[in-house]
Amino acid sequence: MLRLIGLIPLLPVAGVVINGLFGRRLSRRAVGLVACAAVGAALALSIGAVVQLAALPEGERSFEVSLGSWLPLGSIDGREVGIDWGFALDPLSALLLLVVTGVGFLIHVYSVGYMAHEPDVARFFVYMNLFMAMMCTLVLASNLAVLFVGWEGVGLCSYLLIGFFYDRPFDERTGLSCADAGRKAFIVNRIGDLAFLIGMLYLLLEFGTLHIGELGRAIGAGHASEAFLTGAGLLLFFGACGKSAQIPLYVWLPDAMAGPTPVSALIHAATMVTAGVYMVCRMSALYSAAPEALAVVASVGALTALYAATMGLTATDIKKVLAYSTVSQLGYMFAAAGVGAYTAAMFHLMTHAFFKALLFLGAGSVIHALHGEQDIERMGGLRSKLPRTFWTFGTATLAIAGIFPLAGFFSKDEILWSAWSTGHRAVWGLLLLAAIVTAFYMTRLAWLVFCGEFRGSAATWGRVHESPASMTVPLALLALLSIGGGWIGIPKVLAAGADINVVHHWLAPAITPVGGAAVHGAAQGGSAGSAGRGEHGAGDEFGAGTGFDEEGEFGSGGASGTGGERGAAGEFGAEGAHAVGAEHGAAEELALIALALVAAVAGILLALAIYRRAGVAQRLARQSGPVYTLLRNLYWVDELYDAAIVQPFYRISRISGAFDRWVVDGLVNAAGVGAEITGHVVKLFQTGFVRNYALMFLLGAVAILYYLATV
Amino acid sequence: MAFGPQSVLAVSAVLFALGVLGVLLRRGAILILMSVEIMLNAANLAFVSFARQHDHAEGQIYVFFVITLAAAEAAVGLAIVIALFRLRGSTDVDELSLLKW
Amino acid sequence: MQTLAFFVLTVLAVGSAAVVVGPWVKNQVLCALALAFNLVSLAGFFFLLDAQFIAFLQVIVYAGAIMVLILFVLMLLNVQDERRLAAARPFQRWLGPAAAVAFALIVVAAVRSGGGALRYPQPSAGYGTVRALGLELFTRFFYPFEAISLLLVVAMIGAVLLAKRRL
Amino acid sequence: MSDLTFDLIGSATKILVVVNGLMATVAGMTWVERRLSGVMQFRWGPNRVGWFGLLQPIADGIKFAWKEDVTPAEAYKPLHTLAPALAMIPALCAFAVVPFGPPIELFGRAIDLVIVDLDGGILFALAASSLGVYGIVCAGWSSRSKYALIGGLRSSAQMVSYELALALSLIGVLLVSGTLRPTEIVERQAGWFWNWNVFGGWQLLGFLIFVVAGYAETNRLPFDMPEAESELVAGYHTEYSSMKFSMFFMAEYVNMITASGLAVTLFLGGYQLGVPLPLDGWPLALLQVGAFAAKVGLFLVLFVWVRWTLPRFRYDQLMNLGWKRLFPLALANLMLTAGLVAFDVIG
Repeated sequence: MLRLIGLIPLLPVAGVVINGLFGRRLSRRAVGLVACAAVGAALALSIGAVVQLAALPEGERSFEVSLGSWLPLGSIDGREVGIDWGFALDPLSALLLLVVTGVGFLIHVYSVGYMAHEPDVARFFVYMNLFMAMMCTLVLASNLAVLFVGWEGVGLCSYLLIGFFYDRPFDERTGLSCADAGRKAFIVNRIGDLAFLIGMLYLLLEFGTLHIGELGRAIGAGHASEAFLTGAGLLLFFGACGKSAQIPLYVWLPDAMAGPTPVSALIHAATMVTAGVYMVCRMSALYSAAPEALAVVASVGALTALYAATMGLTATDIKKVLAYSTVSQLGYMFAAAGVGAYTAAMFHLMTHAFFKALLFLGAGSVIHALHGEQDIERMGGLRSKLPRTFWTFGTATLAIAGIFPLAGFFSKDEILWSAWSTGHRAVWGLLLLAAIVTAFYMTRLAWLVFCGEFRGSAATWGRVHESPASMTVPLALLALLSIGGGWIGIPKVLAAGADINVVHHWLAPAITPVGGAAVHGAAQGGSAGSAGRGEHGAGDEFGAGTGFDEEGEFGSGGASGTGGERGAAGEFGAEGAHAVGAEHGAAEELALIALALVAAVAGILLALAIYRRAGVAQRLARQSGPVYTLLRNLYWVDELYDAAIVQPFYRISRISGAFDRWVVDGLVNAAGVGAEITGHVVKLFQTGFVRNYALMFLLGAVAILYYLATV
Repeated sequence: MAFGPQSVLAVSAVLFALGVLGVLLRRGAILILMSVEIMLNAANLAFVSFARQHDHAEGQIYVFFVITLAAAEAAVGLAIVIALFRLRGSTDVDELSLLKW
Repeated sequence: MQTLAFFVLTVLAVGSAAVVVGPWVKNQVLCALALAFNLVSLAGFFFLLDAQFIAFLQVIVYAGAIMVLILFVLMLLNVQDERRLAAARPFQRWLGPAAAVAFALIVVAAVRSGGGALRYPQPSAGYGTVRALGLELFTRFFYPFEAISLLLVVAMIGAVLLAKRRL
Repeated sequence: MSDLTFDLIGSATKILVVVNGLMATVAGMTWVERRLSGVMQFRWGPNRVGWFGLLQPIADGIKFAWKEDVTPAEAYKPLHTLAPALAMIPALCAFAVVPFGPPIELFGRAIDLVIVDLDGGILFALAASSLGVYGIVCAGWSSRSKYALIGGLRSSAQMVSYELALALSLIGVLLVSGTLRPTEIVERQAGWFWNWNVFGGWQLLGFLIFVVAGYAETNRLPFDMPEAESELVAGYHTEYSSMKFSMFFMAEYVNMITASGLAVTLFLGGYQLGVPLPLDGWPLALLQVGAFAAKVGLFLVLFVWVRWTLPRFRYDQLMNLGWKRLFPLALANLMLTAGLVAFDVIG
């Protein structure tokens, strides 16, 4: 099975081919069946592969296949450079692969129900399958070039799917149609992708390879200057900002909600938007070697987390609320990666995939039930009508708010802890605030939708109905995942000292922590960083200590490409303060956990307090005055971009357009006229009598023949 | 002038010239086609003569191809003539001077 | 012996060709028959040049198929005799023949001055037999052979498309 | 005397013998045909002239010779006169490559009983038979009569169409025996009759196709479109009379004989007996010539039989049969044979 990973991206392509060619002739159910089967097969194959991977001893849990050379680039300053069409499966990609195919499969099943009343389903599923294929390519890519293919591919699919209802209007505030939304997403992503491409090419020129593993080794060997690495890292990160909707390129994601809800769930919540985070973790070797870049990542992430969350406060479109929440959660992940806790980032990525997909699907179910109504101002009290949706949605809400013991709790808490313990207190603060806000607006959302009085028309109320099984079953499954999904990452302190944090042991080999030190350092939430510091000398002891706990494992695991001897150094650094460090860290961590919980609960209660009784919210809005309008209009960022970038661009375009029309076309026309004049002369030869032509022909032939015979 | 490469080539040249004359002087489309056939055959003759002269089969192979080609050409040409005749009720090429300015 | 045959064939070939070409024969069917005769006499030439296979091919394909086809069309369309040469473009009348003659003369002169062999060498064993040609055709000339077969198919389709009233 | 003169004399005699033999057979055939048709239709047929009307052909010949030779005023004279010859000559030529007996000893020299033993004999036969159409076409065109013209048209189309199937069905045999020289083809079928190509060479299908196509090539029923008397009075020879007509008549029969000869040579072991006998020299040779004659005769009878049994095809049916049935079948046969040869099953 491991050898077959090349097939994983191809299986969905089969679905694409079948539905793409015969979709119009197949029945709706057949189309759905094909699509789900394709993805299901991919899922099965992935599970098989990952199981086999897990069976391998921890050291060599990395498998690569090359489907042959793709871009033989010749030699770049002396080195023979060629890019293979290579796939790699290692713990990191395995995790995301499972998430992608698993969630993807559930969402496909869900879509069968959701799209039941929509026009050309075939096209929809073709795009969806194509997306799955591209996403799998992205995840499995063993070198940046292939990753970029997937990267662009998912971008394309996202564009296609956002604009799926290309003929429908979307946003009355900005007056976008769905097609516009798609275009917006595409263009904004292009900006990021360009940066990504440039960064990629820089790496290629510097190291003569794009293979991620080799890059890691090359960087670890310390050939490249830190400045260069920082630059490359930032470029790549800018690309990630585009794909994962971070400041300043987040604007497309809210509008991406123009797509059908399953799409929002799959692409704009669970998988594609997390590609950026994945990329950063994948390139951990690079980022760990470039602290400045990492700092930028962290700060951007943290800022986005809070910023987007605040915008979520006032949005009234159910899906937009979720969109902002997605942006902010992505901010969380970047923040985690930024403080060096890549594992935490991936962990949160996974749990987030579960509960955010669940939230979207729940929202979809609501919209489905209300026949396309998306404005929460016209919802309410749906709980009685949609019990299943309510319960699952509720679960997800608690999960994202970070209530113990749901998935969100563990991952979020871990991020907070890593931020704190690595000394990024500011990041920690922002994230904590974001957590409160998150809890608040999620509760608001849930309440406005499911509780209180129904604010829509009675007619609608009459027609509300619970969704079919094909939708509710995935909901249920995802609910289970968002409850239990976090238990694979239970921190030590809560496990009474027992080390049952599966995620870390799993991911460790694929991660290069900051300073390349003790791989398992991340076990206690990003203390990897501090362990690294321990090695640098200026370390705070509990980090080093906790880092030390894992040294033994690291020594045996021995999977880090680079940090061998440094790990040892870390060990020495940790030696002394080991005993004190452990429980000191534990106590502090417990305190932080409690704090996070309190924050979440506070947010929830506050929301309830405000929205339980009607009118309170409105009064609040009136009193807060400018703040409210600011939020309501999303800080006028769209308008800002429009004025600062789009309009000038249009003006330039008009000028160059004029140039083209008068100068370029002028030349062309001149050529045309010239040809015409010549034609008027030459046409005299064309008598229309075949035999004259033959005669001319013959004369020419005779002339040539004479020439040949004489000369 | 005895039987030999030169004389045979001369004959083929004469035949070719005759074919050309036909193309130039004849007006019936089919006749022109036939004249073209004559030209092709003159070429064939030259080919075969060369093949014989150099004792090599290639020339004959080319003749083989030319004959096949001629078959194709005749088929299409005649089809065109038929279509033409349906259209204009005659095969006189001088009446087909539509394609001029 | 050969020379005699050669001269006879030459006379026949050129004569029949002249009938086909000469504007003085107005009857197209006659011309077609003359052409058929010309082709057969060329087959005779090929025989003289030890190219048996080609000779047979010439008769079968040219005389047996192509000319029959042409005759068929002539009779089918039942075309009337060709009208006199239009006086519209006189230069066609003298320039054409002049050029043609010049052509022939140049070639003959070139051949003469080229000073090629006056006699054919003794042919090697099995020269011009079906086997010899077959071997060449299916080894060295395999792809041209396939190409030409493709050409035939295309021509066939084209002919059907062109000649059919309604498809 | 020198080889050359001997060869000249030899060929001359052979030609003489063969042509006379053919003519005699033709004469015989006319009688056989009429008698047989009589038998099939419960009537006597010619039985006055001579014993069982055996002299009938001669009587006919005389009658033809004495008839007035009418040429239509509108006809194009030269061709009109030439046409019968054009029809006759290829028919005779085609037979030149058919070996009617084994090589024999004569005056201490080996003589093979075939007029010319060409390397591409089969091709020659095909070429000659393909020329046969000109006679008919010329006749049809030169008599300036719509019946004749249509007859000529039909025969030209028909010939071209059926030559395809004919040639293709031959190729099977050529593949099996790996040569185009008729004598060799016959030699390879020596021994027991299961060595004959039709059995040993798995050429049964090819054989059938060849026979059917042969009927079409010789314009015999059920394919006698060119002279379908019910539609075109007498087709291409409507405007002919007296000896000219009789020449067409003979040409048709000679064609039949040639076709039969070819069929026998290619598929039924030519002059081979089909049973190895402990004989050699003259007696064997005579026997074998006899065998050849017998086989050909069998075919001729078959011709007659078919003619008086089957109704005439409609023209479109004829074309459909030729292009849509025989042609693909022949191709299939060719493929099959090629495969078998390639895998050394045969040949």
